[in-house]
Amino acid sequence: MMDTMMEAADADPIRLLALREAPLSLDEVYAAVGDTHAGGTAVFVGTVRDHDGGKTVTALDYSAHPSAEAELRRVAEKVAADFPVVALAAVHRVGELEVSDAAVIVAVSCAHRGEAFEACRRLIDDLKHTVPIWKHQRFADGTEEWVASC
Amino acid sequence: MMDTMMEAADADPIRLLALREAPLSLDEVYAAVGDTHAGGTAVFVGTVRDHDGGKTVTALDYSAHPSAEAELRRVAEKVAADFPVVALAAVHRVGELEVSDAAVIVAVSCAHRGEAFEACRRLIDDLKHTVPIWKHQRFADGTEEWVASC
Amino acid sequence: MTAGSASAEATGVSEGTIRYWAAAKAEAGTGEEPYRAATLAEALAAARALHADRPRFAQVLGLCSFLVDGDPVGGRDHATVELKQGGTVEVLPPFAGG
Amino acid sequence: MTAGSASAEATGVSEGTIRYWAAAKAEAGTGEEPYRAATLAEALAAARALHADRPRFAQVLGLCSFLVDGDPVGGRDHATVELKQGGTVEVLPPFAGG
Repeated sequence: MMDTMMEAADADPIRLLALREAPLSLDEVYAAVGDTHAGGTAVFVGTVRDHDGGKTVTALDYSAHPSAEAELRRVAEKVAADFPVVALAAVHRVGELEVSDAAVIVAVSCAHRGEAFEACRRLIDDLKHTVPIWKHQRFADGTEEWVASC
Repeated sequence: MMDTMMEAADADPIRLLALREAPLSLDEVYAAVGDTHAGGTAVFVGTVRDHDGGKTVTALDYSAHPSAEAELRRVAEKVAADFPVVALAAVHRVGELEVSDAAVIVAVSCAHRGEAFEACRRLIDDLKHTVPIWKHQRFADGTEEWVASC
Repeated sequence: MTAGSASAEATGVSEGTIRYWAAAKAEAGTGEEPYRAATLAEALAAARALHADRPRFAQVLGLCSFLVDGDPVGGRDHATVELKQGGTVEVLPPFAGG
Repeated sequence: MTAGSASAEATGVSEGTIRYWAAAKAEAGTGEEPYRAATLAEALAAARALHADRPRFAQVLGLCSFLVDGDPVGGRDHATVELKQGGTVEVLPPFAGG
């Protein structure tokens, strides 16, 4: 599956975009947006919850359309254009995940915390809205479900 | 100086509050708010910027009033009361810091990302507003300044 | 040559591949199947007929967005979206990243 | 015993300690100094007089919040905040955590 990692040159605020089968690392994403000009870094980690709609989740997998990475870059570029972003990173996990695993980590560094929070919120919201990734859940009662497709 | 760490029992959403002289660890704070019920964790890291008001910052130190920890707990309890917080943590560094060091890390886990972002934003805003901590900066040109006191 | 197929060529009917993703693939019971249609609307109508025995197929299809030869169809009227010979129609259920 | 000090006792003048923090300590040139006053207003007026030679002391003092015996003074009129014998007045410049 896709395990490419696009690390941009320093001048480019987009420091790391990736879709990965391997477990995600908060340290890696945070380090990617480190910058002496930044005063604040907002990070969001989306994790696998142990229940959904009252049912116990036992396993979960994410799959992505081939255009997912290009869409992720488009989302990142729009955020970098719309906010005073010093540095930005977004990584999404694909494949099989367990409860509490990180499914997505996004991080934005700015001079001030207000901008960092707003840009980070926009990044995760737009990612969820426009990047073609699908989530399939299996429940303890043996049933399963494609999230948002039922 | 203060290096106490108050880790509350599991039922209490406040998992970690501390003022510390030692460098802060993002992993520690993130681990402290891990919870299988949470679907999203918002984190904010305040870092030492290399410039302020156009002057190059060379060193920086934070000092705290003895009531700082009690105030931090009050702030945390209010956030835990006002938002559907699953888990919360806040650690602030005191003593000498270098550029890019983390001065504060706050993290909030909730079932959904919107709540996590809002609670995390409130936590850092209220911390900055009501916890008696002071910041002293030294500049490359030899001058120095108590932030917000001039 | 039946009148239908002759006139079909004249009116731009083309053949290509429908690719189903995620929930659409699960409900169709296949990742790919051919299309023989002039427009996206025709191709989808044929697919619904083909999978009429699968109760949730049409329901999931109704939630999907589409790419034709890689381009998002968006809000365009499916009857006005012409398909090319050897082209692809991709069927994308609602996204659920993060 | 001068008339001043005698009447001072009668009107509740007490002695205690002013503690300066951060920028206030820097501008006062000391972390602590005694107060002899009945109210917070009097204690601060005396401190300003004492440090009249330090140009920024009064300016920083104007930005500070105060604790009297550990309790925040908040918006109360300083002239109505009575000081106790052996009490403490703490002078806290604006906070700048994070």
